[in-house]
Amino acid sequence: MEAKNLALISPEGLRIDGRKPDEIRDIKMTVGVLENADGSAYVEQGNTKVYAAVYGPREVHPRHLASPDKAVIRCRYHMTPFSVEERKSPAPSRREIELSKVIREALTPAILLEQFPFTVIDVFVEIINADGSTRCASIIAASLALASAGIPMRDLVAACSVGKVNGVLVLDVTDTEDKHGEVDMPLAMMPNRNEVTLLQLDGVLSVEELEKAIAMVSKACRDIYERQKNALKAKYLEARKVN
Amino acid sequence: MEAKNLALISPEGLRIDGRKPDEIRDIKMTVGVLENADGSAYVEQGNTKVYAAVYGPREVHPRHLASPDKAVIRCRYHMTPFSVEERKSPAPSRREIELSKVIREALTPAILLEQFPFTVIDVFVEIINADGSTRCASIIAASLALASAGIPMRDLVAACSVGKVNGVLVLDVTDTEDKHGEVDMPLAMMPNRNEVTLLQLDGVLSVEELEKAIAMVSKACRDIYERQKNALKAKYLEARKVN
Amino acid sequence: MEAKNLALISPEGLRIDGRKPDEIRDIKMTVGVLENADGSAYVEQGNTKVYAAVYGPREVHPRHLASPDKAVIRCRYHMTPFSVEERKSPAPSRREIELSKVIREALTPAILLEQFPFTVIDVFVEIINADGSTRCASIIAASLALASAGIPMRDLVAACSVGKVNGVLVLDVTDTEDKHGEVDMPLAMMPNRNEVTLLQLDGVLSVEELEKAIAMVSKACRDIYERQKNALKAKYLEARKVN
Amino acid sequence: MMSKVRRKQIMEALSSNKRTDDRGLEDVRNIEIRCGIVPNADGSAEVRLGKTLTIAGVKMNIGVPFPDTPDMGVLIVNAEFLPIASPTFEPGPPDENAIELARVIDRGLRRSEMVDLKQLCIIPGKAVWEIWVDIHALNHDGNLMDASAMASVAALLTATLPKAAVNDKGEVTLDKSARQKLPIKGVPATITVAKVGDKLLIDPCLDEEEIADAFLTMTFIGDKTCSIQKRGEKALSIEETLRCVNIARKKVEELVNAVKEATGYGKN
Amino acid sequence: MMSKVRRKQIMEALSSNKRTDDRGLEDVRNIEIRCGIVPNADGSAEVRLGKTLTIAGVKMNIGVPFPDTPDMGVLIVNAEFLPIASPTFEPGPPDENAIELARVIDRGLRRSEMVDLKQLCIIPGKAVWEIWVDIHALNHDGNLMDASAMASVAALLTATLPKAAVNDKGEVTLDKSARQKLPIKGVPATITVAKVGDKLLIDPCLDEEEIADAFLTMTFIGDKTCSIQKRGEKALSIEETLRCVNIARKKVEELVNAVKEATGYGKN
Amino acid sequence: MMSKVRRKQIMEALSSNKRTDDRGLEDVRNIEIRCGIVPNADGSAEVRLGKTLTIAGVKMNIGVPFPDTPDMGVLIVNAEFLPIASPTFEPGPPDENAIELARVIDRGLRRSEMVDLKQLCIIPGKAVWEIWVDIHALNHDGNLMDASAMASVAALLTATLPKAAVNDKGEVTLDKSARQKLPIKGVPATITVAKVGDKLLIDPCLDEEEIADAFLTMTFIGDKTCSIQKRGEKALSIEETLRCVNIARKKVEELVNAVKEATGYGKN
Repeated sequence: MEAKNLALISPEGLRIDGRKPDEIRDIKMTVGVLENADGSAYVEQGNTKVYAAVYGPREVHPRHLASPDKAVIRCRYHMTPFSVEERKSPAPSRREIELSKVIREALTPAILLEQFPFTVIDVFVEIINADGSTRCASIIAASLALASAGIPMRDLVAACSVGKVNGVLVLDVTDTEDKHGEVDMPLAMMPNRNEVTLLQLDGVLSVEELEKAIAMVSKACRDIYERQKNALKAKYLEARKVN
Repeated sequence: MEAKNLALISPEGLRIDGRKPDEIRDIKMTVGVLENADGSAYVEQGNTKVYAAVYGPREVHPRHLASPDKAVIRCRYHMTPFSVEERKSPAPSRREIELSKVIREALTPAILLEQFPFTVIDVFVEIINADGSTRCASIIAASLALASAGIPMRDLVAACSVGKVNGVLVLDVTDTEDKHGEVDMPLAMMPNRNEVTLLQLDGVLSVEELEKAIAMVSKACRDIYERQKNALKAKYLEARKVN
Repeated sequence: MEAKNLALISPEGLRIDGRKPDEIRDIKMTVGVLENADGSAYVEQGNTKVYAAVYGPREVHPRHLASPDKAVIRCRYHMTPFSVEERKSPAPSRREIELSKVIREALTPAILLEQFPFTVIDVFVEIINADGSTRCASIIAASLALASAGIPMRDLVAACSVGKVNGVLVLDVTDTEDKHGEVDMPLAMMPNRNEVTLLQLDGVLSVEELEKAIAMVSKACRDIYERQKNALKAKYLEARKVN
Repeated sequence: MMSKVRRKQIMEALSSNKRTDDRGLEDVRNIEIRCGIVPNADGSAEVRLGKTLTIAGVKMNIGVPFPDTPDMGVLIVNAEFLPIASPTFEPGPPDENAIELARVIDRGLRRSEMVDLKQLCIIPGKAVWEIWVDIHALNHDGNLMDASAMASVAALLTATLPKAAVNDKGEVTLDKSARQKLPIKGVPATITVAKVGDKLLIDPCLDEEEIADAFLTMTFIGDKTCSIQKRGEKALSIEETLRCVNIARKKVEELVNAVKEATGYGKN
Repeated sequence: MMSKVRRKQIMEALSSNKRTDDRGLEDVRNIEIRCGIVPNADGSAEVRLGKTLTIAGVKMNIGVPFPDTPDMGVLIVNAEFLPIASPTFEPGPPDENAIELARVIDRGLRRSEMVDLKQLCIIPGKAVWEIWVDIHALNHDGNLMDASAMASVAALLTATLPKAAVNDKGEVTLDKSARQKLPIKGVPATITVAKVGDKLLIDPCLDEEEIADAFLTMTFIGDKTCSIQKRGEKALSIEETLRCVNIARKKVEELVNAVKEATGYGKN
Repeated sequence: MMSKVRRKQIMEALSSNKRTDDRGLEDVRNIEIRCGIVPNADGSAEVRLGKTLTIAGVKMNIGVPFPDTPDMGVLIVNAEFLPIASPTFEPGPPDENAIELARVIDRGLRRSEMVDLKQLCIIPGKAVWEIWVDIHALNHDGNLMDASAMASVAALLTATLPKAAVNDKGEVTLDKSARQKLPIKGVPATITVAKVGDKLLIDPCLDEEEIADAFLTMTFIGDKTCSIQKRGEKALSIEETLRCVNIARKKVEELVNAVKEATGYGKN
């Protein structure tokens, strides 16, 4: 919680892992990794590693949870006990329950729910290793899983975090930067529509810094968006090769 | 649990808070304080402060809990974590589960349940501050909430506790008197019918003392009963003024 | 967990309680001890004491658990808090959940489930005192309870454990032998069909020892089987006397 | 659910002050108490009251006293209504009925001062004996309350605990070879009176319980009440309430003697 | 569920920048704050925001610090959406909405550094003050978030704690006669802006919440944001997001003053 | 639910001792083991067995030994069958299948004495290493048992722990720069044989599991069995049981070698 006066930015203006402030970590995106799911993806962003799977649209149990107007989305963000520094209990924590909610709300605006009344779409996210920005990686992966499940979408949802460390705004915050920095602010958006679907600020920013941070992270989202499209294209081409 | 030989009765025969043995604390009763509920009341008896709300008669979920003959009553007595000396967990304790049951059974005989088959009447009681006799204050408040919800009743239910401290029978026991005294005995009744709907004894009494205590506390219930009727009348007059 | 080099076999080749290696403890079996159940039995094997009750075939709640082809079997193996050395919580432990499953699977092959579609058969086992081989005593008792409930069966299920202590194979393992010995291996079977319905090995055995142990324990099961039949016969005669 | 025929039988019998099993209104069913049946428990008793069967086990361990009673042992009562005992009982944590039963029995044991908790203090504020009384219903044919109270009392009367001492380092040591009985100050009795129609009766069987209006459960120590609990969905007049107390009072000696007989308490 | 008529009323009012209760888009409902209403709490406040009623209570005890902040007190926020407050609330552990509310308020309190947690350290790494803020909704007519945040802030501003000291043996002792206020560094304000149709409005009532597309909840300390949470099933354009921030910013002073007024904070 | 056509295909293939994916009865599906994929874990391995995917992570911390084994480290195995892995898995605490799997793997690891728990004692009776093995299913296409056992063994073989020492004050200190491997005494293998119709086969895929009568899961250390679990709703004859043991025994070396290969165990 406390800024520990750790040097998170070197005299050369570089971060602990050598990145420039506006540089995101390497991302690896693989679509279609879990055969039982209707859609799935694996995302590795630095040491943050996430599986996402989509089941549905499918029947709802119990029935009274269904809606006659549209599909219901359920989302479960879950961390494996070994994904964090101290083993965590596998039972959902308050943090996981909150993140499940905001991730669901980050995805919902992108999905054409009206096309699937009386059904449920389940989104499961499993954090295999956590090194900061896990909710953003989860949204990236879940968005790919939804698209690969063939669920019609207004746009893909891209996500990235922006932080403030040693007074400098930085993209794609790591665990160390989160713990010892001043600010962590994840944002998700539909880049093609310029619409924000998730925004959380945890730390102090002036309104001017906030505007700058939003501009910076939305640019990063556009970059990630292109990579998401490429990952889907790669899967599509591979599928064509196989068939 | 132990009588600590604390002087709970002064040489003048008065109690720690200056009351005479057969004197109850000031009571403030306000009806209709929570707008969402079908009926509600706030009761302040000394430092014991209680909200009660009634929702219903309304549909039961799940359906198999309904009865074809009569309304089902559910009751939830709950203490806020900050209402007691040591913060308590908000999850229902065994004590709260028992009190929910005996309060429900204290109210049930007064309600004309047969008039509302297939429905449920929910009674929620929230203890904001606990200074003894909370179950009695809860019954007073819940009874007002039921009446103000327009639920037909055989009679109002009044309630009061009687204790024994330093060998003396006293009315309307405080937390200190409960902890350091010898006996706590709450009683609820329908004064107009002279019928007991709750009686719990916690402490040693001879049969003769028991008879005396019942006589004493049922007199106090009649007094509280008048105040309950006045509180309802006040609400009714106020409602007429507004409309 | 550790073999403590305790002398579990005397120089004369006898066990701590004086039994020979291939000797089982005294067993007392009583059928029809709990009047509410459709079938019940009490089994006392040394200091291991077990009640079993069967309710059913009866309606399933919730309905979707029912099967159109056959009865569903549910089983609950439960230990009273005072049945073991250190008081255990009454909530089901992981061990009790596993044993409930394997006991259910030990009984299922013996029951003609197809005769009771859409129903459930509930088997409840309560350990009153645990001194080793509780799952075997549970199966013996549950099997008697099923038969006395009039549920058609392919065969009774008999059960016994075999262990290895100080290098010697022994039948009907006690708590002390389980804790300080090398191996505990419970086995259940339908003796008349020569079929195994439960087998668990906990400890190291060569394949040759394993074969020997299975031969030894299946012989013991046949012995127990005869006693089960006698206990049922005794109940039947008693019932005839009464009516 | 009970049939109308059965209900009518019960009411007809009651109208001539009889029960369907030929008991009078103030007769208890046959009582069988078996003590010491659980070798792993520090005390145990199984009580059969007619067809009602319940078991109580006592386990003791060294614990920490409550902050407001640093010089007293701790007594905890827990009850489980297992699905083995009745087609209407469900698995899961104790419901309101099981919790109420445990708490009523707890208050009876505590307020009767049956066990002298002061003698169970080992190091004031630090170490005391913790007594767990666990009640398990095995067959429910009515009046689990009185049967379970009796089983608890019998289990406590026959319970033994190791001798505890404090060594040089201030640690508690146990001498398991020198087991002794609990310090007992008296034997309480718990009696439930049921109101069925306009009759008051004791030791109701399950069918009587189902059609009863209300119950008054009372614990007596000697000729004094130390715990009362009114239960049930209907009211009792004040006069009926006092009548319940007097009916129960007359049965105390009989029940206390039954427990003394079975446990051998007071014999030497 | 809201009727179509009601929905139409709301939308029509909004089309002329009005609310159905005659408020403007950027008007807060009537605020009533009552402090100190819970004698057993170390601090308490009840906030009425229109018909929304919520209560916050503060309890403090000596606890152990988190390993990564050994020299800081601990702050824990918990919220319960009780069935007393709304026909749609269910009994049981907090659901995702109650958990989100507690965590958003927690971040606002923590990041605003309202309470100087460093001053709540008693023995570094061993003993610190643990502050529990419990929020209970009593009547839900919309915007529980801002009402609960205000109640939490007011309860903390009026809370007092005993003087703690460390004796010779290194034990913590409390002087309950010498109660003092919490060390406060500033007063934050939490403001939610709702998007309904194409309008942005503050302090939504329940009916407005039900038809809103999205919400932006912001906590400010002075003129800086220290916590933001976008909520709701629809999106906000980037331009709308920034507009929300600017709408909220203008209300900070008003809300901070209301709390200062009610608590007397800063008066002496 | 499986279609009748699919069931028929499987049974027809089996009748000529083949599987629908062309495997023989005693052939294991393709095995892929990736170790060290979880930087935050002390050891980790992902195992792909055909389309079945499961991951095991090892975390270690200083804990207190069990009273009856004061000089031994503690090993705890937990398994979660996540809804991500199968349309039939539900969220919530582990069900009987997940619990059984964890306990069977636990017994196999413990009884094989794979990890020398005696070397994990730091201060007898006070401080020992506690090893948590967490298993998470990611895609369930049958035989989660063998895949998870293999992942657990591979994770333990590649796990490292900091050097623990005891300082002057009797406190445990950790040197995180000097990580070392766990003390390993041998490599066990877990093999499940399924009975489908009258055939015995190994490494069943999901469709085969669904129509199987029974399973025998065995763990071997060298040529000895150290754990057996019969599973499934039907019986096995004694002769079949012994045949299962002999089938499994023949596969031990192949599976042990696959794990050694992937982990580099025994290379130096």
